[in-house]
Amino acid sequence: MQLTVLLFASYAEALGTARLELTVPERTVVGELVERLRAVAGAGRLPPRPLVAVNRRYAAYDHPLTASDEVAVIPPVAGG
Amino acid sequence: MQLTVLLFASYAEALGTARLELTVPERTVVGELVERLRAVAGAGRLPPRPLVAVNRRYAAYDHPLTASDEVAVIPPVAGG
Amino acid sequence: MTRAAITADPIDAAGVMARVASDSHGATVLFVGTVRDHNGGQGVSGLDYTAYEAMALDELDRILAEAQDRFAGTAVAAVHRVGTLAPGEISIAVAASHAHRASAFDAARYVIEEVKRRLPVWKREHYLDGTREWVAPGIGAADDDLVPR
Amino acid sequence: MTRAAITADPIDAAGVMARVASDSHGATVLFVGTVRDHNGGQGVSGLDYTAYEAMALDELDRILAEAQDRFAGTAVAAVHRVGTLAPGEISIAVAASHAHRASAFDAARYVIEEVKRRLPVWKREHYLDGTREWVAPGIGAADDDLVPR
Repeated sequence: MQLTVLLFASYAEALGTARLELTVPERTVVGELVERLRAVAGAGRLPPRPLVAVNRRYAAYDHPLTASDEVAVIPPVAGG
Repeated sequence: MQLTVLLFASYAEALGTARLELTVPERTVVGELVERLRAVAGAGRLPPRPLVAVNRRYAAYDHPLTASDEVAVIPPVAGG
Repeated sequence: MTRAAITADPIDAAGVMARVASDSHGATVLFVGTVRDHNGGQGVSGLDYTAYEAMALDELDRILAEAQDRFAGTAVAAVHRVGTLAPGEISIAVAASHAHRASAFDAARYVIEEVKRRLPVWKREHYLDGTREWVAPGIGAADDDLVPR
Repeated sequence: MTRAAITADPIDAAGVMARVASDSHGATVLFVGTVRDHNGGQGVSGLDYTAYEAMALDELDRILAEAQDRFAGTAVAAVHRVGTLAPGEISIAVAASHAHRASAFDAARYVIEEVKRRLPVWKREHYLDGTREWVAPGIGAADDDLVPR
């Protein structure tokens, strides 16, 4: 399936884009998507276990994904 | 010596005045002034140990008084 | 710049905050006390605040100095209203700022707690049934904690 | 009445406070975060806040709902700014009101602590020497505490 992954701030800079389209197997979980991301140029600057949000909520690494999900990799936050 | 004693709120109402002039012996301490106050009409409504301020600071009952002191009996406070 | 005030005029909370503003302070906490329309199950139509004004001003200034001592680097300001107030009107505004938020919160909290405990201010509530009563949540009896050492 | 907002416009702190005003609430606490002119010994001339706006709005709303759950009877509101800010400008305003002050303080504090921990917002500081850097005081690695149960 095709997944859209949103990137922000330092991660968007590292990977050179705010939006990646990735092809992954059906029933991929968040942790597998993160491993798949590592093949992308610039992904070497991601930490070992980056935060991921699915449909605008933080998600666990065993959370299963579907093609309609809004997936985002979240850099260390600095709001307030 | 002559002492001026300021009264406020419920205490001023109880004693019917915001200001009393009392004659007390030299070197009277705060606790003795409070006992002297009990002879004044309406003073029966004072609690056993009312708060007293001398020169705009809370004072202990053994604090000695002089004629130039500004003495006040302070009802339970309710600011804020 | 007066950091403590007792006033018969309506309190401008933004103005109290402005007194502690600084480009080196990233966190500001404002506490605003307003007249409630009820107390202990009774409807309140308004209240009178009366103060031993000269001492209240001194005591408020001492409380602010203590807050600045305890929470180093904090700027604090506070204004207490006197007179007759309607529900919703501001009775007190306390502002505290610091480079970081923990001290700003702690300093503002310290000031309002000490005000409630020590400030020589009294209030008489006006109830919907037309009666009025002095309200006294604070310390009534002589308390050695209140005497400066 | 929107109680959570992410905005590119300057924040009106008094307006955020007004959202939690009630005649039955005697205590209101406002927290205001402003851009500091320094950080870690470096002079800061300004900063850019960027957000995952759709999620930030949802997450801020969830934080406010949690605060109202934890501190029953509290009204809360919060607005976070995005865009380029100069020192002294407001980056966030949080307001909490309650009949009594303890819950108003606790709710405001809860909201700002959770915002710092969880809100998907990032900032890039501009230093006086012309350099810029992403600043990341928050949690970087996947953290099971952030995952809703």
